[in-house]
Amino acid sequence: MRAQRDVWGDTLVEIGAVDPSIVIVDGDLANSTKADKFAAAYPDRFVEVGIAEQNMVGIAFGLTTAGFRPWLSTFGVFLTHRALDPIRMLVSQTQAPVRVAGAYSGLLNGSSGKTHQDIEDLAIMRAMPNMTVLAPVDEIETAEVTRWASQHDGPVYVRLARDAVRQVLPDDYTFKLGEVITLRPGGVIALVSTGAQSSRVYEAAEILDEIGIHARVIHVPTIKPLHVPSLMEAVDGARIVITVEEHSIIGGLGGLVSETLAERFHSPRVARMGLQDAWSESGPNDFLLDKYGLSPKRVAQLVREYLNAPEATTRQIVGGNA
Amino acid sequence: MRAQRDVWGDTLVEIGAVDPSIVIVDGDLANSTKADKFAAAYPDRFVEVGIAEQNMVGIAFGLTTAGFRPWLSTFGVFLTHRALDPIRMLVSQTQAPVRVAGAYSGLLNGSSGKTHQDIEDLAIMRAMPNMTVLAPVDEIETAEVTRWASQHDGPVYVRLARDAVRQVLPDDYTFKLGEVITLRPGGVIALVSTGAQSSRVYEAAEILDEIGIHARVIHVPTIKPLHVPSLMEAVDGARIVITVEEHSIIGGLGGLVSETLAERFHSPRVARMGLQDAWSESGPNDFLLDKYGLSPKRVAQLVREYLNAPEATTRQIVGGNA
Amino acid sequence: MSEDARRGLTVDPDAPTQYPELARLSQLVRWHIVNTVTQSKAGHIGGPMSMTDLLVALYFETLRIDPSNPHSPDRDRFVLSKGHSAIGLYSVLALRGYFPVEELATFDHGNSRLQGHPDMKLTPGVDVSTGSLGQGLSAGVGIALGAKKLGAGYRTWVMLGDGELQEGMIWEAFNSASRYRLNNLVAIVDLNGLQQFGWPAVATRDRFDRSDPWSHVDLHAILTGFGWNVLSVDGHDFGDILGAYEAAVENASTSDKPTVILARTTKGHGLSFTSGTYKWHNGVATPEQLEIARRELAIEETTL
Amino acid sequence: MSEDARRGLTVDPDAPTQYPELARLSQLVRWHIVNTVTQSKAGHIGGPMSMTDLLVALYFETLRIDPSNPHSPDRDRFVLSKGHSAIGLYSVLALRGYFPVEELATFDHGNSRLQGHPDMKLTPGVDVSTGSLGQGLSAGVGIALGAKKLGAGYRTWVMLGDGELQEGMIWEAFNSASRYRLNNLVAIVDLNGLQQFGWPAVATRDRFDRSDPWSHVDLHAILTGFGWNVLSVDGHDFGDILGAYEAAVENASTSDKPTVILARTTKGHGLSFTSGTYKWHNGVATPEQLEIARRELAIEETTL
Ligand SMILES: Cc1ncc(C[n+]2csc(CCOP(=O)(O)OP(=O)(O)O)c2C)c(N)n1
Ligand SMILES: Cc1ncc(C[n+]2csc(CCOP(=O)(O)OP(=O)(O)O)c2C)c(N)n1
Ligand SMILES: [Mg+2]
Ligand SMILES: [Mg+2]
Repeated sequence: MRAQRDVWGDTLVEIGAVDPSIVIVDGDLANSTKADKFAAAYPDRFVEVGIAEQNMVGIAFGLTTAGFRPWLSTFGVFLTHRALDPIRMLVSQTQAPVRVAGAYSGLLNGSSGKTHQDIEDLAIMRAMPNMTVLAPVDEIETAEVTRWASQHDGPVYVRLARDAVRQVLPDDYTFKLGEVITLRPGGVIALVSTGAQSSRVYEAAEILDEIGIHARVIHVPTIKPLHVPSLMEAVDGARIVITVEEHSIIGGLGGLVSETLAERFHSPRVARMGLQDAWSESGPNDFLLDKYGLSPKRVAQLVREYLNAPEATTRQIVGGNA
Repeated sequence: MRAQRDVWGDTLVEIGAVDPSIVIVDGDLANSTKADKFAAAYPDRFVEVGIAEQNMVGIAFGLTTAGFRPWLSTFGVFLTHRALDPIRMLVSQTQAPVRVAGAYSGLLNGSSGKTHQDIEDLAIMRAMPNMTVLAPVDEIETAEVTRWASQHDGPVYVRLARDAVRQVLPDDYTFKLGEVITLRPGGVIALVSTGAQSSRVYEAAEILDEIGIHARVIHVPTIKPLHVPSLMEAVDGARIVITVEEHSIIGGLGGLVSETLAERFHSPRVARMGLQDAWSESGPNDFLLDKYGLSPKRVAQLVREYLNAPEATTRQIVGGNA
Repeated sequence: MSEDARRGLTVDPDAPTQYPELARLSQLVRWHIVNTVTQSKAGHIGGPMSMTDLLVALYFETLRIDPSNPHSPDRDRFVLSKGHSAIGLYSVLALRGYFPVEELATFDHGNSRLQGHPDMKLTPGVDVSTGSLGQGLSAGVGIALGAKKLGAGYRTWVMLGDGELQEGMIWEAFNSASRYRLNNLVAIVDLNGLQQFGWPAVATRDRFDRSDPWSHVDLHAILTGFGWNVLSVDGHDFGDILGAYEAAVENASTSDKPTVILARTTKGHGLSFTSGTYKWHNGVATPEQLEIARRELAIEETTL
Repeated sequence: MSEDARRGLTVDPDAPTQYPELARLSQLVRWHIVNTVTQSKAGHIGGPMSMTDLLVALYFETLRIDPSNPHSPDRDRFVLSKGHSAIGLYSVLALRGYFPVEELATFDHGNSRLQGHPDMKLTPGVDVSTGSLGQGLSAGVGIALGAKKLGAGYRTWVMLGDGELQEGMIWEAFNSASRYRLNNLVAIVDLNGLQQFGWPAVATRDRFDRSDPWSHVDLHAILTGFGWNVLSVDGHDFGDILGAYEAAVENASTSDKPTVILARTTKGHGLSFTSGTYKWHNGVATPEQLEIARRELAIEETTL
């Protein structure tokens, strides 16, 4: 089990050896994101910008005009918030091949707490035209997606976790843009997840199995553009679809699946699990996953509770402070 | 018919006379947003920050600690993008009573083009915990919402159009947080809209009427927090729900309605109309509304097309560049 | 140019200028600015007109460009960071031969190549899309850094507004440019002393006069402190301007500092009714004002 | 303090100091920093320790505060803009009496009032939530401006990191503060010459040494140019520090400029193994290192 950040850093070192257009533009966090591996290997293609995320994006854009294809290296939360306007104008609107790496996404970022926990990145980046939005699950897919994005000729956002999760994809897996992946087939309950959380949901399904609830597990690595028939096929026959994400239940994977299914006749009902439209806090990974309902055990429990009383958990107010 | 910006400016002048805590923090655009009316009336409570949207938010936050309740004045697009990180940390996470006025929202901003057209604000602000997100339709509601937000003790985002739309609410209308408003009752087709677009959708329904299609029109001024029973009641009996917004079809009103309905059994199907996940351009208001399917005539036409062949218009790829 | 057309010129038309052709080009550019915005009923006036002389000098004397080959990898790059002044750039590009002058009439119309703010994907000659203020210098830093990494000889020029300098991102870029020793980068600041609204000269009373946005600081000292080579010029004096452009180019061979040119200008320069007021940041001229413009800029009836 | 405990102190413990109590408080604070982070297995070390002396002087000598009344409207305000140094602030607040020292042990645990970055809604004594770098000075400007508007006498102090100064938003705030003549605002820059990763001293080889992030610019000239009253001090010399704080306070009655104190410090100051390296920006000490810390900081076994 290798941490996503290590896989990202190592893969870029590999790619950098054969593709001289790859550069990394860093925001004083290379030793966290593991861009430092690339910096050590190719000091000439590593651009340190310091703590200036907007400037990072502008410089990366400028480098694309000279034929370079930069990756950005900083905590994703600062790119998707602090640097959103430059990403919008200089990357999305120009379709520049800047790769936005959303490092340390979600809740698990080494106890930094809510200022650093990006639980809105998928909602934000998904709403931006021209953006490809990807969220790999394990080390195999992280390497694949890093390779795919490195050669893609347009803007890409890649959601990356800090740490490792249990591998759920085969060693010879090939990433296909837009396709969803059924990690566990069958069953009338479909658990749909994305990014590293898909691995924890896979484990949740194993727990549910033990108490006689068989759930299929569908992993959505491409938040945008989604190949809809691929999702529809994966949920075919399911009576209930439950999305689970290390992200707000608003606008992210749950939003994508709701929008897609609501558009069709006779779709299964969708329940959304994830951060309940509230900020989280500092704490060790296990604490956070448990408290916020994302550990395998808690996912299994929440799914079970939901199946027992779907109406009870259906929201009356959307948004916390009415 | 008064322009939304004038109503906002005039209403704040009224409120400022009785509430000394109201200040406006401007980003060099008071003569566009019409905060200049307030500046003229209360120069001591008008803080010009210049072209520095992040700083505007920080200063507004600081002023709340001294008991002031600031409104921000600049083009909404720069607040929801350029200043998103300060809004997140210093407003949403602290629950400071800063009112973010998203001026010149949507497509219609006097030919500035795509850098200025905020077609993602609802998606972005809706994903942020603690945010109240409002989008008034006409001059009556704009005044009401400005009054409501001015006394609200937490973060608020208000989407404001630049220009005027036909009045659709009664003169004695009172804004109620979370409640949707049925502008036209009855019919199995429910057109759901928000902000100024609701007025154009009302006109679209009149056009549809002429060709024998009766559609109800539901206006959603509160994007968050939504009082769900109020929406469910409004769509009760509808066989198809069509959301229409001057916003991307991803994550905004369409996202809210899809998420809400997909969560329930036997919900009507949802179609989403609005910006098709693509940037727009410069041009006169009428040109833009026509080209991007938001003028009353074009909405009527698109609704009709959809009703004739719902499957044909259902997306196979979500996100433009697969 | 008829005697009559000259009447109303604020600057004595007989005053000697060493650059009569540039001066005439500037008049044409200013005419296209005010006329196009007026016909299109949208757009900016003051900012485009304050930078006109700077752009005319740059595009007609200094930049190594070929309008018939707008994507040539060797070309010098230009970034209009103050993107709201697009019509000024479009007018210069048209006169320089990037596209027909007639196309200016499509400015701000729907389906046009000439957007309200510059779009590099649509307009020949536009190197960087702008519109959200404050981003152009970072783009310029990246472009200039790219040249260094490739060993390419092109230079990068960035036009900034003085109001725009309030954006923090500009200061991030000022810092990066000197750190990376980008002597192939030149920033020009259009110091017209006004922005869109700004600060009234007397804080408590708005009498339509404005204080200079940088009156409380010493920009020259600041930029010198940031490790830039700082030049100050009169932005309406072609001799001064061209001297600074040459000095900036020379600087690249003698120093490793980027150059910034602080160009003192007048907002709305060149027309009596737009000059020196923030009220004409944007606006649409009346038919009478358009007539005055025609006279003051010595434009024949037949010019568009 | 036993003889034995003194062994390993980098600074001669018998060296005369005019401020033995402050010096001792700083040792305790530094101990709580390294010990708490080590127990919690997460958090920052270098930045909290470089600012320790500055904070101790501020909280124990200068700020007009009452720990038993942390929301008093008259209190001086403090903003830790470099929010990642939270544990340093928490340690000072605990010793100053805002909450029990024992509570430090909950740092970075779940359900704690002591978050990884300061949270004004949770921690008594924390005036502003921070964590995303670059925002604290703007908040400080708003707070100080609020005081001016109310005619309130409190002062606002903001602690910035030198890496943090790379954020453009800081420069937006520098600009606003002098424009609004906020002589009731004091910024302290913890100039420890290091950030989290930064630039290697030799660009092409990363030998774990680093160049000062501001070596290519003249910060003093820049800030003077921005209209601030600029003071330079040794950030580990209490005499220097308190002198600057007094000067900053006095400045408010003699000038209308805000004051910035450029405090030269050493990252990780006070411990042999953390001092002067970017590698200890964050990190968790080994049991052996913790023992060294105990000795070097002269901490009795019984202190936590
Ligand atoms: C980020 C951002 N904020 C606000 C605006 C709106 N705006 C356009 S022009 C302008 C004033 C610019 O002043 P200055 O830079 O001095 O330009 P000039 O005087 O040359 O027109 C403003 C506030 C914008 N385009 N981008
Ligand atoms: C906007 C933002 N970008 C990046 C970070 C991650 N980060 C935390 S501390 C740090 C280095 C700070 O350096 P400096 O300001 O010099 O602090 P000090 O040396 O005092 O620790 C970085 C990059 C952050 N917290 N916020
Ligand atoms: Mg100006
Ligand atoms: Mg530092």
